[in-house]
Amino acid sequence: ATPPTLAQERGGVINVAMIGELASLDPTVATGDLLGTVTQHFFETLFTFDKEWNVTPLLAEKLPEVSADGRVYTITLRKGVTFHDGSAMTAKDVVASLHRWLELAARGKLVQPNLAGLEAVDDHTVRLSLKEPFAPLAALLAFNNSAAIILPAGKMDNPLKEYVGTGPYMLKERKADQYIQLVRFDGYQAREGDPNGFGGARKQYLDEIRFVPVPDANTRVEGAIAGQYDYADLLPVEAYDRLNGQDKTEPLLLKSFGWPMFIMNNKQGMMTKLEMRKAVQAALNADDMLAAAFGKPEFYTVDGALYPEGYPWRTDAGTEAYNLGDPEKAKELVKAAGYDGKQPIRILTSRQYEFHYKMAQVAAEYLKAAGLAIELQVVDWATLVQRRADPALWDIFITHSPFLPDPALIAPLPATYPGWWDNPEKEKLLVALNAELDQNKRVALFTDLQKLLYDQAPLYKVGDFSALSAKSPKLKGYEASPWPYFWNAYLEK
Amino acid sequence: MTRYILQRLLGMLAVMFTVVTIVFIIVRIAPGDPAAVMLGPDATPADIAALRARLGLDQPLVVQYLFFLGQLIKGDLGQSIFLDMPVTRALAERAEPTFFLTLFSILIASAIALPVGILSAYKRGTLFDQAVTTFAMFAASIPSFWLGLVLIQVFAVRLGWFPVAGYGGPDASFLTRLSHLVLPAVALGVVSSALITRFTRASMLDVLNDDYVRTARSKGMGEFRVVMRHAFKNALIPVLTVIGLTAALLVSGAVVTETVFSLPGVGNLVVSAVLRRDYPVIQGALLVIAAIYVLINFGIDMLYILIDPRVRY
Amino acid sequence: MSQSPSPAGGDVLLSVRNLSKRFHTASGPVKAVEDVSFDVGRGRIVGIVGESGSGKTTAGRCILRLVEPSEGEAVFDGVDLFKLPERALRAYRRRMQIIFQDPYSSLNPRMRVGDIIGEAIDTHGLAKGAARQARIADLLTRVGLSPEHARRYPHEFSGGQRQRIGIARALAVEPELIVADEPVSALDVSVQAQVLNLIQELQKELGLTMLFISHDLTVVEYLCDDIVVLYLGRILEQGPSREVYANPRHPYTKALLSTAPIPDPTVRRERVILQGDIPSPLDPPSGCVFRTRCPFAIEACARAVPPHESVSPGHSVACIRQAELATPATQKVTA
Amino acid sequence: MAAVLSAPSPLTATLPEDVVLRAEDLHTHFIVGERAAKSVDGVTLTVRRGETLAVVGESGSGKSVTSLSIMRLLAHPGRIVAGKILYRMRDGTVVDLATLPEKRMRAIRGKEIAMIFQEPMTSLNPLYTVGDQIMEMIRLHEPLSRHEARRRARQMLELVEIPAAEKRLDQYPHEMSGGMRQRVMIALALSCNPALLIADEPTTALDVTIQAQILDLMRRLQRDIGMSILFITHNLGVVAEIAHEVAVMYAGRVVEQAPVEALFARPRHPYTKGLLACIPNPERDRAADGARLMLNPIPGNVPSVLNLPPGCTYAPRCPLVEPHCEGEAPGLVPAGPGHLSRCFRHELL
Amino acid sequence: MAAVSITPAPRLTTLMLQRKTLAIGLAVILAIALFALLAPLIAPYAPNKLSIVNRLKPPSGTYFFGTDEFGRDIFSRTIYAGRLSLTVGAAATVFACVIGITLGLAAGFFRRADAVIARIIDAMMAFPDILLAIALVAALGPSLTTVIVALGIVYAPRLARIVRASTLVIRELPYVEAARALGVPTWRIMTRHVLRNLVSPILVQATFIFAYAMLAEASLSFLGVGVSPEIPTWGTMIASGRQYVGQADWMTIFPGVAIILSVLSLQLVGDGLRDLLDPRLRKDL
Ligand SMILES: Nc1ncnc2c1ncn2[C@@H]1O[C@H](COP(=O)(O)OP(=O)(O)OP(=O)(O)O)[C@@H](O)[C@H]1O
Ligand SMILES: Nc1ncnc2c1ncn2[C@@H]1O[C@H](COP(=O)(O)OP(=O)(O)OP(=O)(O)O)[C@@H](O)[C@H]1O
Ligand SMILES: [Mg+2]
Ligand SMILES: [Mg+2]
Repeated sequence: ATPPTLAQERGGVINVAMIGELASLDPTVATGDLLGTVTQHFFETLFTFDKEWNVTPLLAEKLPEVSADGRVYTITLRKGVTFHDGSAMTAKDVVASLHRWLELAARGKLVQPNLAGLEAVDDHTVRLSLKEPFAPLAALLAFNNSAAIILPAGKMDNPLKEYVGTGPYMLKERKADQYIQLVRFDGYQAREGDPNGFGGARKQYLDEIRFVPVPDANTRVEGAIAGQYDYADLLPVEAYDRLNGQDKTEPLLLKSFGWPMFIMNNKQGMMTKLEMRKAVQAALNADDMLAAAFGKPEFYTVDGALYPEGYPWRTDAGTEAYNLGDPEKAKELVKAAGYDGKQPIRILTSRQYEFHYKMAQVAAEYLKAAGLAIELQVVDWATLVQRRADPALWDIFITHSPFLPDPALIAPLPATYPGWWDNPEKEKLLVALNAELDQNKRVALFTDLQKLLYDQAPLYKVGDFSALSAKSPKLKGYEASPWPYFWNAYLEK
Repeated sequence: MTRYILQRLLGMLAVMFTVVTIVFIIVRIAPGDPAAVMLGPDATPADIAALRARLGLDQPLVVQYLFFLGQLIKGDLGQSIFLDMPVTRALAERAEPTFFLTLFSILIASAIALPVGILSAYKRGTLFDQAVTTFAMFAASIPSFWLGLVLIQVFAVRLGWFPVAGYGGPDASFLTRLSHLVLPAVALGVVSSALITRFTRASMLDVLNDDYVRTARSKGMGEFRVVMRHAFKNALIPVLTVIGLTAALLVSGAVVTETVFSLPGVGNLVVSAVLRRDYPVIQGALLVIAAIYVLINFGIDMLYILIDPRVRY
Repeated sequence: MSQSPSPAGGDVLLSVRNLSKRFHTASGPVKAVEDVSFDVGRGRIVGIVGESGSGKTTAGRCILRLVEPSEGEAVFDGVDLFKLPERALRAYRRRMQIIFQDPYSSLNPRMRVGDIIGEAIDTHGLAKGAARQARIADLLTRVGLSPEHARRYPHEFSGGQRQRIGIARALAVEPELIVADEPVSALDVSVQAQVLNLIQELQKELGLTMLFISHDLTVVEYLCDDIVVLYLGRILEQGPSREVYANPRHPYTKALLSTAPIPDPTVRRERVILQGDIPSPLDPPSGCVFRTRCPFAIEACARAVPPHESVSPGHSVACIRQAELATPATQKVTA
Repeated sequence: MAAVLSAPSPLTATLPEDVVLRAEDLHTHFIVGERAAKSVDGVTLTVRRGETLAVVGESGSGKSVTSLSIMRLLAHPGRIVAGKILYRMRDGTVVDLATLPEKRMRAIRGKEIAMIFQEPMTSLNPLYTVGDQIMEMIRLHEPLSRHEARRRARQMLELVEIPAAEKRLDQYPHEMSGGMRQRVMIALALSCNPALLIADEPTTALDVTIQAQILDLMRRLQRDIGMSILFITHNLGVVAEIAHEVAVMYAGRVVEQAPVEALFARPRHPYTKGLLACIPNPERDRAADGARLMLNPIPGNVPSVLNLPPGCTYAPRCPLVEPHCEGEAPGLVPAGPGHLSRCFRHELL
Repeated sequence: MAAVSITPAPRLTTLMLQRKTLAIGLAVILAIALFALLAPLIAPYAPNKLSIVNRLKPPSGTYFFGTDEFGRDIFSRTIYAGRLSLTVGAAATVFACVIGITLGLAAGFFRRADAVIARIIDAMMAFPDILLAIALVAALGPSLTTVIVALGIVYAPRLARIVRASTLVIRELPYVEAARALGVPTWRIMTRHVLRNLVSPILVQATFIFAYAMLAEASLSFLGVGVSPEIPTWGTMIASGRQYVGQADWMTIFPGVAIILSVLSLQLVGDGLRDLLDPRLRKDL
């Protein structure tokens, strides 16, 4: 659905209001949607996702050829891809980059133990072999944070000193707390054909893209209304009515964008007790939390399943434990856990995502009603990410995730993720899920996993929510996405 | 005069030294190991031990203090934890908006406060005077962040006269950047004009009762000249002090205002640093801002030389 | 070395010897009082006169140890006050008191008159309860106020009345010596006379000894038995007041007496109008401190501080030319 | 309320040729809230050409307010509420200063009537050189260039016997002593050659020896220049030295005006008499054996201007008081050649 | 010179009521304090009572000031927030007074202490108030108590400076000298003669510090570096209402007005007291 060529204008600069500042610009080492959103413009991966969330090639010529036993991946690279420093991308760069990813990236580390070999077959072919089959590998390689980005072999220090990627835009200047300035990379070789989600052709209409950190959600709204930002990310849904009918901006609703969750500390503290986790599960009222966080019902769905309707992974297994809002039952469980009613349960949350904070506040009231002493720790997102790594510092933290194409990508499932859900039964299911290549069997495995999740309550899924953003009516060619990207977008004069 | 300058200079250095000491103490009263706090929870014990050694935290307090002084003299304020750059650079990069914001606020505040204060003192007891006094007190009661919110709503969102937030992009011209400062400067300026107005009024009242003002009148001089030439110039001396003080206080207002207007200035940096537990940045900002305050005061002391012959002597 | 004469009468209550006081200020040491020696006979009123800044107040405060003297001694009833430790001094505080010039700032505005006087009584544990009240009432009556005034605050009184309260406070501890620092200078003439009368009555009645500081020569002449003339911290002339007034020997004393305005248009005096201003005590002239304004100064005056020479019993002068200049200053001419 | 301004000619007729200034029944009040401080409550006084009128009175008797009323420089709540201040300008016309428009008043201040104040330390602006301050005055009233004004300023400093006048012009007030500043004030006041100089306690803050210098200077200047002086003081000694005529004030009123010798020889008001008796006088106050005699103070205190007694304000303290003194206020009546007294019983004195 | 007199206690109350602004200021701040004190009786709802269905309701008969995003009653919260805001302000002021008076008196009386204290006062004043408070809170760890302590420390030097300056003046006054001449012990001179005469300037200054401390607390809370955001103070209320500006303005307007009213009335009181008690400025009236 490419708009008529005539209307596509080359040139222009857009300001994108993002929700905060980034601690680092290395999407391999760190995770986070914000990081992925920004860096995907200048760092690219071998694969990416299309509109239907299927893995599709990006720097790779085509999808990998997988051996019948599912253990050997042969990846053919595109020819003529150059880095921002002018050098050509070769298999050598890819191998080095993938090694870096396997060592440093949280998602890479999932694969690392399973790795049997990684080598360049020729200048444009890379072969990766596994000890055991691993179904989600291609999806992992397609991800934009904790991402397997391809860097020039000589320029991959940790931390990164230079930001040399292959993307359609390149980093020109970064002023902390002020802006990240990207300019068009003229040596970019787009894929043939039409754009398709993150895949397909990436067109470079805009001269410049500026990501401006605007941590205050309200300022993002006001800035959008005033026309200062061409795109404003993740706005409070309450602003929808205000954005409607403005001449300098328009609301952009992304239905079933993702799901907020309360992650419990399974490693240290009170929440390691199953009864406590079950108590939280029993106490929370998802309706209220969602209503408080997202306002009108059209912005959220009260749903306990890990995938919304329409996804092949959808199942209701275990969800009878969801959205109970039953303080009495919770109290009993709390009592059973031997909790003294005094030891503070620390809920770590951030205001950068205002809905996290609001859900935290509602949850706090429900949990108090269940007899827990709640201590809300409100920090900025960067701090939260830092702190959650230390099991001594928190009991519950709040985060959210988009609906990911493969359950293997769901961040909190592996035991390495802060929360440390480390359960032999789960590990077994997860390994099986990853190793299984048959889709039907995988769905069955996932159903068991979801049921186990509700039994063990390592985390609490709050529901599904829609995301609100705003964009200038002049900004065309933009496709709504959980990680907004601005290649293919252009400004109407 | 040299004596005066020397005296002030020594005084300034003494205060500076105490400021440094206080900052040193503030950082030490933070509970827990400063190195651990500085490095954040991700740090390994080895990292922490290394930093402790680098900062000399394993040394006795006196040695630590001397080390801290030594680093300062070298102009080293440490390394930001979050921003991955030296604190000095982080501060320098953010100096411009804060500097101009402060400057404009002071100009706005003075432009309002001086004439109004003078007139209100001159017409003391009248309705005008009462109105001014009440208004000044009212203005001083408005939280600057609240006023900022109101100004954004009215002038940026509804009327669209000024940008809502930020400090312009990479190629923003100086003028564009300044246009970002108008609303915050007004928000700060109005609030601080209250203080200056009241002070100008009080100072003028003092001076207007002085004998030499009566002498000037007894010469047959017109009122305007009496007030401007004989009263205002004399009243200016304490007023200048307050303007200087306000300039420094504005930095504190800037902390709030910059946050409201998302201005990438020192104030914003401090708030983010607190939220990110970036202690070296907090420490550095405290030091630099206090130093600026001390310098401004010193500058005003030096200005006195121009205005007041008594100190020249 | 200055040789100070004893006052006529012999019984010396206070003997000040070589008192010096230097204040250390930002612009250098101020020589407020330099090498001052004089005696105060029991029951006598000694006047200290001098222009502003001559060190009158400082001398008085030093004697009472309200500022620490730099040098010298003050022998009070046989004991050198300057050598007493703070503790021992407290016993002597009872025996010496001070009255101030400013009737407004010398009374604590937040205290009732009764408490102001009562504090003096309490500090030395002189009376309690009813006896204390009676004593306050008595003191108030004695200074010409009424006992009901004890309940009032200082601001409810006029300047003269306040001065009376100050006097009552000083008298409350039954002192032997009172240093009165310009007690009437701030008062209107009509009230000044009332207070002067009161001081005299009390002095007679209680046998008080007084150091009366003033710059009003007429008042000093009227009230004082002896007079000490200070200039830039030094004594230039001292002696029994009738003697000094009748026969001033120092050019400064002469000038002072000749220029003091007399409320009688028929008196025409030969005036000695001094040129210039008093030099700064930061940097006083060498030798005789008065020489820069003295019409009779010669070179020798700059060389050494002139010694005190006795010119008649109890009357001494610090001027090397006093003998050649001896002429009476005041001549009455009827217009 | 203020008197209606009459045409100049009838005013001229009311003022004898030798009189420069005549205040007639002047009332100046300070109105604070509902209360009026009657600081000047019927002052009548006369300054003759080329003479010095000393106004003497105790603190608060209204001397300064009288002089400020004449200059129309009253501080905020102060207002002339009644009375006339007739002034003969150098060109012979007589004006009523009480009602003169401010603009014309400005031309009179400094040029016709100049004033010096009690506090030499604070009466000069510390931020300008004395030369600037004198030149400012000169150029305000005369069309002189800076250079000419400076020359005149120097001459004025020389006139008041300031040594090294040229250098002093460029000095600031704080670099001078009190006596020197008072000389500068006099130079400033005389720099436009005023016909009348009002001096409000110009020597009170000074030491006796300096006071003598200044009095001497003023006396000589008056003789040489021939201006009239209204000299305010509370010191009867100073009055005796400088005045031709004396007006005695008490509680906002002039109670007696007379030539100086007459007043001291035979005061015709009990207050004046009381004042003179208060001042220690060695001859009078010593018994034959040298023992001190008591002084004769005036009993009681000066009444508050907020609450003046009805009738004669001196009645509560007066030894001659009669019942009717407390009911009716006496007028200022002749009591001898050139002698006026505000007492019903002045003949008894 | 004649205006040295200081009004004694008995007439003070009458005089205070005579001054319109002072009386108004006093009435308003007392009313606010009363509301805060009686919050449980007055507030129609519990301050933290969620009622998601009633979220973001505009002011009405049921919700006088409307509701917030959790359906909590802004009116009740404003009243309860007043408790905390006033407590923080008052406690910080008391704390500042205790430190400030002690330091100021010590500096004014003991030369040797003065050298150090005066220096510290100057240096402390070099830090902008909010910035210093932020740093202190950051160092001590954010909590209600630390905010109070931090603000107390921030404002203590202002008071100390005034107390020190006045002490230096008063200790040279003749009536203190008279007490010394009588042999009155130093500590009694400090309390009876000096401190007692400092009551008015301290009272005036304390009133202003109270006002500033409340503003500062609001700023800290607004920035999210002070009182924890779920504790309702006026500052935290504005902070959370901020994103509803233009949509649910009542969330920011009412707490904002509450701050302005309290600070204004405190300033009116301070100003009025100064007029009343400070003889030097009194002559202007
Ligand atoms: N505390 C002080 N510090 C510095 N200098 C002082 C101090 N007290 C007095 N002096 C100086 O000492 C000198 C003598 O002062 P003192 O007050 O004794 O004079 P005085 O004769 O009482 O004058 P006055 O008539 O004005 O009361 C003056 O030059 C004065 O400036
Ligand atoms: N600005 C004013 N407001 C109110 N009352 C005033 C004002 N100025 C003067 N007064 C009152 O007017 C009365 C006369 O004051 P004035 O200054 O004329 O006295 P004075 O005779 O000059 O006394 P002094 O010898 O003390 O200078 C005093 O009682 C004084 O309180
Ligand atoms: Mg003295
Ligand atoms: Mg006067």
